[in-house]
Amino acid sequence: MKYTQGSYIIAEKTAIAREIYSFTISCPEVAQAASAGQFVHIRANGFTLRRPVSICGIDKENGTLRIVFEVRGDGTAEIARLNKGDLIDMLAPLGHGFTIDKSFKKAVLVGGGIGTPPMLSLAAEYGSRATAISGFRSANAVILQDDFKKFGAETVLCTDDGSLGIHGLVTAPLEDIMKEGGVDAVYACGPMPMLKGVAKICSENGVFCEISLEERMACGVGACLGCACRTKRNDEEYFAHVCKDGPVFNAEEVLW
Amino acid sequence: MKYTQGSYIIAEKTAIAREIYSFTISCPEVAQAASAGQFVHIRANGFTLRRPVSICGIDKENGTLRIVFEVRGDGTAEIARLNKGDLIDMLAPLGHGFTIDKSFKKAVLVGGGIGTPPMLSLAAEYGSRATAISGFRSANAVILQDDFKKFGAETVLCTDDGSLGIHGLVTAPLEDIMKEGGVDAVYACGPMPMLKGVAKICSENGVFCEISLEERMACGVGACLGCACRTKRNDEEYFAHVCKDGPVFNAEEVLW
Amino acid sequence: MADLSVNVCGVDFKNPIIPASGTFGYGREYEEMYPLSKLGGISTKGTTLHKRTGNIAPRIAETHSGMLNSVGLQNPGIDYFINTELPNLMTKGTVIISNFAGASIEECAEAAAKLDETDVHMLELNISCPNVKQGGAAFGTDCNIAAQVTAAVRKATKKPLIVKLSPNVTSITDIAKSVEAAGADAVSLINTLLGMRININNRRPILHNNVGGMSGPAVFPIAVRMVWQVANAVNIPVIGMGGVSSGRDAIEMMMAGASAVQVGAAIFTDPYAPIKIIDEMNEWLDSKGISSVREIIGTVQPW
Amino acid sequence: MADLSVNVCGVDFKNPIIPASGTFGYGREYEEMYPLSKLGGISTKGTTLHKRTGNIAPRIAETHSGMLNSVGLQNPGIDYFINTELPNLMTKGTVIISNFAGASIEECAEAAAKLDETDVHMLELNISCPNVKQGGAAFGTDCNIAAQVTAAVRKATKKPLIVKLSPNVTSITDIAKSVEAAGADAVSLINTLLGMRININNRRPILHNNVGGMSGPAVFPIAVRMVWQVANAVNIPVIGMGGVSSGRDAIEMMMAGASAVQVGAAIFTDPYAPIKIIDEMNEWLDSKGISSVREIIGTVQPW
Ligand SMILES: Cc1cc2nc3c(=O)[nH]c(=O)nc-3n(C[C@H](O)[C@H](O)[C@H](O)COP(=O)(O)OP(=O)(O)OC[C@H]3O[C@@H](n4cnc5c(N)ncnc54)[C@H](O)[C@@H]3O)c2cc1C
Ligand SMILES: Cc1cc2nc3c(=O)[nH]c(=O)nc-3n(C[C@H](O)[C@H](O)[C@H](O)COP(=O)(O)OP(=O)(O)OC[C@H]3O[C@@H](n4cnc5c(N)ncnc54)[C@H](O)[C@@H]3O)c2cc1C
Ligand SMILES: Cc1cc2nc3c(=O)[nH]c(=O)nc-3n(C[C@H](O)[C@H](O)[C@H](O)COP(=O)(O)O)c2cc1C
Ligand SMILES: Cc1cc2nc3c(=O)[nH]c(=O)nc-3n(C[C@H](O)[C@H](O)[C@H](O)COP(=O)(O)O)c2cc1C
Ligand code: FES
Ligand code: FES
Repeated sequence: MKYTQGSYIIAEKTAIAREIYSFTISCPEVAQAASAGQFVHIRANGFTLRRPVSICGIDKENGTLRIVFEVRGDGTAEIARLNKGDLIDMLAPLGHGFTIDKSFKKAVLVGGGIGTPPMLSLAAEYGSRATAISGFRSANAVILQDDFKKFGAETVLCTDDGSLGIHGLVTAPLEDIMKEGGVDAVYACGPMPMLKGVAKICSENGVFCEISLEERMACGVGACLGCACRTKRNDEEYFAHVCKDGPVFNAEEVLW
Repeated sequence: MKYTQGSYIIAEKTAIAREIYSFTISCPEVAQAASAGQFVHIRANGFTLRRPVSICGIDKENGTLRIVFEVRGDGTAEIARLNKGDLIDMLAPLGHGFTIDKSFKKAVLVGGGIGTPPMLSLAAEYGSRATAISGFRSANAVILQDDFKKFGAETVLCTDDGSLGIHGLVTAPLEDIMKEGGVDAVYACGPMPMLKGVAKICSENGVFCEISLEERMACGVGACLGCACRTKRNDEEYFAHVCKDGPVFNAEEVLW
Repeated sequence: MADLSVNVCGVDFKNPIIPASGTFGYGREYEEMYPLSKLGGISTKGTTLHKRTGNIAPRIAETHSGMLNSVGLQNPGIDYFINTELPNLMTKGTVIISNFAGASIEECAEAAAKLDETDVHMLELNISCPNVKQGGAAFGTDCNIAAQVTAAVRKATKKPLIVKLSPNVTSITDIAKSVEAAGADAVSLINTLLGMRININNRRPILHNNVGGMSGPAVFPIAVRMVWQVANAVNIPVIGMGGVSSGRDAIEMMMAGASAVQVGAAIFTDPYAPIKIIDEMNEWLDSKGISSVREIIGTVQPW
Repeated sequence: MADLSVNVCGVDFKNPIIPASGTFGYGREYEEMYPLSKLGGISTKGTTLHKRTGNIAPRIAETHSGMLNSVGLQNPGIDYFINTELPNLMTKGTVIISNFAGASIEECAEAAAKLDETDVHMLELNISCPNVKQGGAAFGTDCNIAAQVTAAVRKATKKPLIVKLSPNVTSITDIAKSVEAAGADAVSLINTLLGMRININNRRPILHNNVGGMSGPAVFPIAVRMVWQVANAVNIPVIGMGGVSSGRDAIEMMMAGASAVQVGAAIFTDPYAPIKIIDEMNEWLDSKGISSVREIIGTVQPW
């Protein structure tokens, strides 16, 4: 099985910040097939299009996936209405995840806002070799810091308004870590300006960098060509598709 | 207040037959204004049009209305998903109810299938002066017979397949009662062929007859002119509207 | 509290929300629920020179996020409207737009002439109702005929004249330009889209008229597109409608180019829809610090 | 188990359900979930003579009970399709319909000539795209141009030729009759309806192309109406589509006059939609004791 569609039981639901929910979903088959950086495509009752949400945690032993999402509009509000014990309709696991190299000694995971959850699935892989830099608007939007620590990752917290952690953008601590050297890979997910900034720092430092992109999707599997994103391959412009060729791309490939 | 729209608590929900539900709704204002033969217009979540359902019982003291409805399609299925304690969105009470004359000594209430519920609200008015003739497809579709008895009404039960009560249509016992004489009024609700038959018997016997009609509705209040029904008034053809001029019409007015 | 007032063809509306013709009758039924003075205006049920009984029922069908109707312009005739309904409506403290139609150019002009002698604020010529067999559809789907009927009506009245367009055309901008050239003071759009549903159990169309006009949230994207195209093609105000069911929808319609917004089918889902939409628009404008709704009209920036 | 097989233009389909062009790619992505042999046929993603990169993103927007797309016919070009995708598809045990388009009559004819040399079962000419040579107006909105492109393509191929019609026209029956006269073996309809959505927060159209094609359950009543009108206007088979999302919808479309049914947007809501629709049709026919789906085609009885 590569991916499948089914209805799965929500084993756990928690509100981890204002309008941000964490679901643990019991889906052994899907958990077995999933890898960090992939996403699930969730049907919201009453809506034509599914909602893509990154995988935040994979527990192959217990057969569960974890997702963390924010209520942004009507579709995510509808999904947030689901409760523990309810069935959630998912098409999953989808897309092309992160390149994980067990030989990497130092991986930096950069998450911005609701781009932080997929970074946690990488912390599960890299443990204490990971440094998670997370940026949020404000103290009350901060999520997942304890979860990173549980995996042994070092955490660096930034807020736009300085209400918690470093006052400012994630790029500042990233540059500091780069200066220290020894970074094998940087992974990032978050708003476009942040990704662009991270990519630039990595390229200047010659460090391997993968980023997870967002685009509006219909099919989620590569059939409709809806989620186009401009990339270059072999120096030629290529309209890649976020759902199938991504959501994870090598930062060098992306045409900003 | 003539009618209003609001969300009201469902105080009681019971399944009284296969796919037939009874809701008791706590809506003091509406119950106060309601009269037998009127209907409520219910919003089904996710649908553009409301669903009209007759008032089956009015308890002005406790401030409740009772409705009984069958799941016929997607809208009624959605309404049936509501549970005790949930809010139900109603525009009510609507339409023009039955003419109730306390001086009537003998009233016959003829209900066919899911047309039976509005007859119960008349049994509440006429008590032991009422005879309720009810017809159903089969024994397992029979509803409300005990409720009629509670109000002191005599009950005559018919089934199409003879699986309970009289084998045959409601018109046979109605003719028998007519022969006995002394009937002041006949009220009926049910499928068109039944209503036509009842109206014919009443006209032949010169007995006052009111029937409750159904038509597809949009507004429910008389504004959209959607629920037209051909009637005659002062010997002229007149397109009346079931939601405002009805649902109750004098049988003589209706152009079949 | 943002300023919601708009001005269309010199007529002041306290807010841009107007129940659409045919969905609000003459206001009597909704006045039981709220004062009509809360509304920007009311577009009355379409009237015709002569009384019409309309189509045989069923006239209503439900569709995904929408509905079909085939009322067929049932109305008591223009004299009844002018003598019995209009005087009452004129006391309600809201702009009254008289929607009317006709089976011929002469009928339309004659109706307009009668309305011209009343106090009604604006006229809305419906050249698009798909239900009328005698030419109702034809007026709105041919540029020349649309222009002819507009010109004839223009001659018959000095009141602000809105021409209401049909979406069932290849190029709604061509029709809009034709009626503008023929003297329309404004255009309103969209009327309903022609649709059909079949009861598969008895193999009969659900509507006795076989086909009917579709409206409701389902048609909203088509309406926004047409309002945007027309607003960019003509120099007269555009009144937008079609599937508006929230304050955000109304804002979107105005950004597309509408100076005011009519609300139809949403009233059937929620009779308070026009009032809620007004409140939601106000809240949204306040939350963005926009002081007047007029500032958003036509402000969408195409890519 | 009712007989679901149908025959369109001499081609046998084991059942009438066909994923619609552009919503199913070349089948590869859905083959991960179910064997393509379960499907009546597949209409492949529209191909053009030359490779096209398509429009800039965003290309997708959601609407009430529907969606907009502005993919812009992204495709790797007809040679890639013929050499790389088609041979694989031809082994799947289902009818393959090659959907194609062009920016000029010559391009369409040339593409058809290339497809004529393959094993593909049927050709579906999409005339909804703009004709760059003749002023950019879509082929599908003018009877003469629609007839011209159909005639040119007809000359280039002996394979069964389906012409796919646009709903964005005043009279779809006129277009259907024109392409029938010009040699089409069948028509399919409807393509998407032009719509627009605006992000009110940044005042930008959601789609980078500003406007896009609407599809999904919202458009179903319009599609049923058009299929019914066209089926009554032409003597060639009609393939119906537009908003079909259940077995009952497919039955309704066939009663309106469709000999087969394509399913598009519903696949995005539920990737198993085509399979479920086939099952539901079968169950419904069985429950009514109808032995063959062919018995219901065009059986709606107008009032
Ligand atoms: C690969 C991928 C992974 C994602 N992972 C997460 C995650 O882990 N947690 C999380 O909270 N969010 C995530 N998102 C964003 C999430 O998909 C959107 O917030 C969500 O689709 C918004 O839906 P809505 O109905 O609330 O908003 P609406 O604005 O009402 O949605 C309307 C339409 O636009 C689409 N849309 C709106 N915003 C986005 C967006 N940012 N990206 C893609 N489509 C959008 C919706 O899917 C829908 O089709 C991810 C997006 C992608 C593409
Ligand atoms: C005045 C009145 C009183 C009624 N009282 C009752 C009652 O007490 N109990 C009860 O079970 N049913 C009653 N009905 C019938 C009930 O309204 C329909 O069964 C219901 O609307 C079907 O909705 P649906 O979504 O299940 O069916 P669908 O077929 O999916 O509905 C599609 C559309 O058709 C309309 N529609 C379908 N059938 C009818 C019908 N028979 N009458 C009017 N509209 C219809 C729906 O309202 C909706 O707009 C009454 C109808 C009217 C007009
Ligand atoms: C039941 C009904 C009756 C209508 N009658 C008229 C009419 O008489 N004249 C007219 O110009 N439009 C009429 N319309 C069209 C509406 O005014 C409006 O253009 C259309 O419904 C689209 O708006 P909506 O989607 O908000 O309903 C009618 C619509 C409905 C639903
Ligand atoms: C994402 C997408 C891409 C499409 N691409 C094509 C295409 O390449 N060629 C074509 O003829 N139709 C194309 N269509 C139109 C569909 O084939 C179909 O006509 C339309 O979507 C209506 O059906 P539906 O409502 O079931 O989706 C596309 C539709 C969608 C949603
Ligand atoms: S969403 Fe369909 S190709 Fe990506
Ligand atoms: S439903 Fe609108 S007039 Fe009766």
